[in-house]
Amino acid sequence: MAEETKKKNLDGAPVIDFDKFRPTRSSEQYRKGKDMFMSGLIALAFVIACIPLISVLYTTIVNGFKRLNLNFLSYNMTGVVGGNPTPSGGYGGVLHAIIGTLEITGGAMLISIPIGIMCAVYLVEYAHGGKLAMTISLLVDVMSGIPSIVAGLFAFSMFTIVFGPGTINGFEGSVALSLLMLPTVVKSCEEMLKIVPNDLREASLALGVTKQRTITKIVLRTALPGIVSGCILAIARVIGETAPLLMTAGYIASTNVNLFAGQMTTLPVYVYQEYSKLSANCPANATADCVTTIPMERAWAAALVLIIVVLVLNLIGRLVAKVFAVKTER
Amino acid sequence: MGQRIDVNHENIYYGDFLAVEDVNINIEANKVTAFIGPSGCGKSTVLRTLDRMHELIPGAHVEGEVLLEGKNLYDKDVDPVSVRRDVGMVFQRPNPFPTMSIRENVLAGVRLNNKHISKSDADDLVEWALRGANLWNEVKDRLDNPGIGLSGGQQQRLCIARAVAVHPQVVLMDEPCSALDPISTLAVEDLINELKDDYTIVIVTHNMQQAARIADYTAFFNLKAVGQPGHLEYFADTTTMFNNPQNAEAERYISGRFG
Amino acid sequence: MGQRIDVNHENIYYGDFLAVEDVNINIEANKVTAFIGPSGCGKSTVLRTLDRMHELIPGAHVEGEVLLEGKNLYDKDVDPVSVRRDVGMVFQRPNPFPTMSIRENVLAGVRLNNKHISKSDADDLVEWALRGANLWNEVKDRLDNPGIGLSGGQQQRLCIARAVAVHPQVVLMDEPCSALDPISTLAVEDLINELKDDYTIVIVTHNMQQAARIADYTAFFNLKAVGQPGHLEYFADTTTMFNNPQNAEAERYISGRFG
Amino acid sequence: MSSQDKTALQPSGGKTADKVFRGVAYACGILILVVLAAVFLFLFFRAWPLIGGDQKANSETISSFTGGKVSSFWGYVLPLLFGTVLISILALIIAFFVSIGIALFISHYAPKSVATGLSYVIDLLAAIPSVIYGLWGGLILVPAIYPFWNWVANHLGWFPLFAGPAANPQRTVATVAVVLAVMVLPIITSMSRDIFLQTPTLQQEAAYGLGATKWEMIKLAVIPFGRSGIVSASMLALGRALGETMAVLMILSPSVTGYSIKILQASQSNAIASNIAAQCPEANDLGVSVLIGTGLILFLITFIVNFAARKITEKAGA
Amino acid sequence: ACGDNTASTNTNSSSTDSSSKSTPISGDFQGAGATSQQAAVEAWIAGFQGTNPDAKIAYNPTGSGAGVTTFLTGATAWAGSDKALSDDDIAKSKSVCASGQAFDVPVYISPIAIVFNLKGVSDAGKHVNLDAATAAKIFDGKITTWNDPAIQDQNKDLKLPATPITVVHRSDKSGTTQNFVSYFKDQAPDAWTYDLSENWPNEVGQGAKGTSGVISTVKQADGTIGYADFSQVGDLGTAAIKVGDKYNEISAEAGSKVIEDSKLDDTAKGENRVVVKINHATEADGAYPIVLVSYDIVCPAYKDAKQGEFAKAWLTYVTSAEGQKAAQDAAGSAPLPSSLTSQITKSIEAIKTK
Ligand SMILES: Nc1ncnc2c1ncn2[C@@H]1O[C@H](COP(=O)(O)OP(=O)(O)OP(=O)(O)O)[C@@H](O)[C@H]1O
Ligand SMILES: Nc1ncnc2c1ncn2[C@@H]1O[C@H](COP(=O)(O)OP(=O)(O)OP(=O)(O)O)[C@@H](O)[C@H]1O
Ligand SMILES: [Mg+2]
Ligand SMILES: [Mg+2]
Ligand SMILES: O=P([O-])([O-])[O-]
Repeated sequence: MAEETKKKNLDGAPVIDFDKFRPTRSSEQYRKGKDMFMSGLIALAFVIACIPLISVLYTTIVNGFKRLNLNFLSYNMTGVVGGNPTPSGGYGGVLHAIIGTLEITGGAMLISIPIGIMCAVYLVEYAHGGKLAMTISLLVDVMSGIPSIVAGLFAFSMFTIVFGPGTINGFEGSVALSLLMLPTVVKSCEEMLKIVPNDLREASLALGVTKQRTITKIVLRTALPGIVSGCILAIARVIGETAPLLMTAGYIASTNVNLFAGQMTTLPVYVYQEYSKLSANCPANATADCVTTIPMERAWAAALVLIIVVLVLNLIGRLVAKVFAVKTER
Repeated sequence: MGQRIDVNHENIYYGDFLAVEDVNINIEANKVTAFIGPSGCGKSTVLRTLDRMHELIPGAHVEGEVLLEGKNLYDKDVDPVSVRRDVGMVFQRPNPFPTMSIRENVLAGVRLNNKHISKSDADDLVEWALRGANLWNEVKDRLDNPGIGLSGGQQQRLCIARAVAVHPQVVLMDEPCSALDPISTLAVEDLINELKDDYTIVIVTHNMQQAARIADYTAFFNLKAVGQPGHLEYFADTTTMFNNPQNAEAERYISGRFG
Repeated sequence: MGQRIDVNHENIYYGDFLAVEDVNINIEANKVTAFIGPSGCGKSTVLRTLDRMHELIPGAHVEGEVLLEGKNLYDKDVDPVSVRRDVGMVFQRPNPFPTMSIRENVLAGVRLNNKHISKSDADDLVEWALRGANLWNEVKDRLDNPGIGLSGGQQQRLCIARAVAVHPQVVLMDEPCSALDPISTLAVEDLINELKDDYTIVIVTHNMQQAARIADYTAFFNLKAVGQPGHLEYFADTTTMFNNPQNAEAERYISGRFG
Repeated sequence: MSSQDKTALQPSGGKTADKVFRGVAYACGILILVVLAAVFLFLFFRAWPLIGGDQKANSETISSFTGGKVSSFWGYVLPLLFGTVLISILALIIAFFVSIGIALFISHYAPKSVATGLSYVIDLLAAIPSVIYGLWGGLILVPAIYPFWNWVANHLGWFPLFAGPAANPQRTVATVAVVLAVMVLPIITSMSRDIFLQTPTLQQEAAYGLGATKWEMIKLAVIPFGRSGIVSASMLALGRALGETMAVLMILSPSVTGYSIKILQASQSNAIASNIAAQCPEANDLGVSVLIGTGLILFLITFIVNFAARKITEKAGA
Repeated sequence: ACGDNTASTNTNSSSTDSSSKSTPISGDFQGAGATSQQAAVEAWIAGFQGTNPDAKIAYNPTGSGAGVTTFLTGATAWAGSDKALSDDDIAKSKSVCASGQAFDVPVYISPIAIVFNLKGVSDAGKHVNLDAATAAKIFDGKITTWNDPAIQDQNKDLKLPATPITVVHRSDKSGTTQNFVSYFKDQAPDAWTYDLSENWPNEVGQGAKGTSGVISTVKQADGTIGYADFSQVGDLGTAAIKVGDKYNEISAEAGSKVIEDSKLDDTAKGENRVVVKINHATEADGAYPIVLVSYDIVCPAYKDAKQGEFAKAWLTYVTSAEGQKAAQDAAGSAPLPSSLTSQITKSIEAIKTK
């Protein structure tokens, strides 16, 4: 019977001269060469990218380290005049800007992460590529292209209309930032949810679990590490925004802890303002403690603080991701 | 007690493509019914309509009736969630939840349905289900390890344990043993034999010896030609099907002279 | 002509975990050798070391020798790429390239070496390989459709076609039929029979009937206990293995009295 | 452990939760539309005086922005648009290949322990604020890169893009594109890395099993799998480059009007976002309308770019 | 609040202060506007809070235009602006002020330096002499090398290299630019034909954002020339400008002199306004004619009387000798000349505090 089937299978099948397809020495050489060449290119890409990246970090650390001390972190900019030291012996600091950055970014997170995740859930779990969903995900793409400055103008006008002209406060900044964060959150959550194998949804639904519980306890749970890292990237994307915050959250030298009233300084705005000052004046009769280059030094130190804040947030995010994902890791 | 399923004039579509045509079948309560047939003839497709799992595929839809103990699963007022709670399913490819330990995987059906279950009850249930799936001895010392750390065969047995832990009325199995070795296969077959006291079992299998061993009834699906819809060619009790089939195609298929 | 493989004192580790211990086996050229044994005993693991596929798993490493026609695959100057060209592989789960058409899937391996292959040569090769995998008639009208559009069984046959299209010296198959129906299985078995004229075949199977039907030699792997390394328990020509095994464990396993 | 008594198809609990959850998800989807509509309407409303207002006042305002060279809105915005797109495309071209290279390096070349560290560094770099890139670009890169661009201008000057003489200091489109490339690089890298890491092992093994080299495996399995992810990452990156304000503002020496592809010369092009930032603080009400009008154009252009990209992805996916 | 840099001697100094004749001001007060004033305002806030420790004052340096716009919404107590109010703004202010219309008084005068970076000259600490026409031609791209006869003739004692000139100008809309080019417009109308604008009018050389951008760009290459607020010059070279037949070097006092020699702008209509028409043609001894005058804009009466009280006290302090001294120390600005004092005082007196 085997003979029979064999004939049947290959009945009419062409006869192949496999020698024709045998690798030649040169083709092998070529492939090997190409493989090595591409490996080289890929490693080179990495090296090339490292140059600016290291330079940015190096510059910031070297320049920022000079003024980064406890005094810088525990004072704001009230009473700082010219290049003169303050009564506390420092030259002003970023306490107010750190508080502002954390509060404003936190506000943006609270707005955009839940909405973003639920929007991604809608797109992946409920919409099944319907027309509305296509429109929404297209618009999410479009939204990711909104220039930050336009987001700032949007929030600014919304608040002036609702709360009266000239309204500037931290929450307004949060709204502007959440507009920028939202598409990033939706996109990355969408990607992460799509990657969750369908097998798992089927397995859960087949156990008679409702869709909501399947999504929250299986799908989102499985995608969680990815979602967390996506949200971290989204935060990273907005925590350094300057332009929209200049017009929505404003700039103030003193500490304001109320997100909903009064201007609030954030670290990037602080960096920009200090950079804009460039140098401070020291009158002819000033003491030796007067430092003309202090604004740039503060700018670099604040930039370093900003990077460190980002680093700490990243670490927290990763830690969270790890704790939740601990079982898949092993 | 298991429940019976009656399928009447069922057509199944993937979008516009009619995948399976006019299926009529009566699946007896507390019996094992096997689906056999060549690849692509629609066995999995029909099976999935028995607990409305096909609805997860966009565009897939059904015409006709599927009656579970006389109640049409496709009636407007029927919630697919409750259908799936009553009709459990085991898949072709093992799919344990990667975020869960072995123990949690077994308990998933109970836990995810928000049922609170005491630790001792949970322990009993886990042991019962894993023993039934012939996995207990291999994993009892590492119940808290992740389920995906197991080998393919072990994973599939874990999935079977997970499905039976919910105590469904009917259990659908889509080639549950295709990734298992003979030992595990035997254990699963024993389990099926044991389960049918309480449940109705429908199993898709490529292994005709398996069908012959465990099934009370066998349904033979066929395909006129590629691209044509599949259909139920012949349905009979297993003895008749394998010893004295009253259908020429079925006989050819079973004796291996097909194609 | 196929080539012989000799495995000497092979230990296989996943990181620190010794998965398989001290394997010694001589795989004859132009013969079919089957690996059988309970789940988790390391059949797949050993198989993958025969074309260095295990190296893809971080931490997996091998001690000992694997000689392909006398040349150690693990010698420093051996390129795993050329090993894998000479030793083809078919996997447990079908894995066609999802972005490629059926035709391109079959040609994928050949294209690596022959950038410019004439259309007629390509057509011939595609037909030859697909016929060999008993898939030609089902797909000949839609060769340009994506490979993942096929049913599971069809996909696996496509993968077999893809592997043989490269015309390797040795073909390793890890439960290639576990997702196939009997008809396709038979066709693949015939293909294996035919291929052994030209190639050496090593096949992992759970189906002992299959091993008995197609293998010239059978290797029985076993596991002392869970968590212990697997090992080669008994190696014999197939007739001896199934009719008159000189090993108590093998006998128990084959007669189904195992576990 | 015997079966519980159950009647068929008991209504299940959690139906309300199911409905509420679905409703919330649906509402959040719709919210995207609402927010975008709000942004669009606001921009349009604020830019309205350009269309419905006193045309003479409009041209006076635009003249005041351009030193009298241009007085029509289109004459003002089109060169800005050209500059914006030029800068962003250059940045994307520079970043794209490098990013894919790094992503592959992390996902498939570097040993696992190294890769974890590297991805962390990349994630961190995505977080470096544009104002810091502005500082770095303006103060460190501009002088440092001059010899290189000067060399390019001297040796490749026949190519119109690199027409010399290279400006010194190099506050040019070329330098800005490099900085923007550095800024968007982590975005493309980290997204494509995530996708590359998700490539099914089965696909990779299939390629290796056919005797593919590592690079061939990547071409056969990794790149096709990651393609849509790469495109969407690039779109995100392009979006960021198009809208980037501070770095351009702090580095580029902009032109007032005119189209130019001489990327090594100063005062040749300007970008919409940074122009808004530069002009807004001193602008009067009508001036703000003009600037918002340019913002609206930027908004529309990102719409078109993303739309086209989506169509490309769809085609590739089919 | 937390982190404030309050001096420990704060209360003592306020009680001994002679100027605290009225009750101290308390409350939250906001201002916004010109970036040029920022350093001075910081000093003024510190000084003002010395006598009014319960006043919380914030100044947002958003830019003159935005500052005025915000002021006209009523959200700020005062605006800082590098240019006087327009008739339009005056009209709009009627709805914001409780009565009357807004007015502007000069508070900050700062000379604008022509800065340059030239090997062998600026790094040797030497000045370059320029007259208005030559400077205008340089900034208009008509003179392109440093050793151009037009420059060399005025600098007989310097050996100027053939280095090409790179002009560096502001790329953003700026009061500094407008004040700078208005000097060319007045003194070299043939060489500088552009309309007066806050935007740089030509495409010569390179633009940079903000004074800081200009300074750092000038520092980055040899042969650059730009203009910037005097306080930001640092160690760059500056040009001495021809006044009469002498070349006067830049200094705060020299800047003050030109204002002293200027008249009020009689085209600025409106009560209480003190707008200076800078006399660029001044021949006053030692005067440096390129200056920026920056104003504070306030209402004569506020809807919230507290704001009025504050505005009055604020301007009084800012324009006082003490306030001007603080600005001079902190920002290197020029003091308001005494010729303006009585005008300013009269206007401030007009602010109603009830
Ligand atoms: N998701 C789907 N979309 C479209 N067509 C499908 C889908 N799933 C299956 N089909 C088609 O429906 C038919 C029946 O497929 P089905 O998977 O039910 O066959 P099967 O008998 O289970 O095959 P196998 O034994 O290979 O699992 C086939 O022609 C198949 O191509
Ligand atoms: N990637 C891996 N990492 C760590 N351990 C592994 C890995 N793959 C397999 N193992 C372990 O190695 C042992 C042998 O596994 P292998 O998959 O080779 O068994 P098998 O005989 O092929 O089983 P099956 O019949 O279920 O496919 C098992 O204990 C398994 O848990
Ligand atoms: Mg199936
Ligand atoms: Mg295996
Ligand atoms: O103070 P300005 O920024 O307008 O020059």
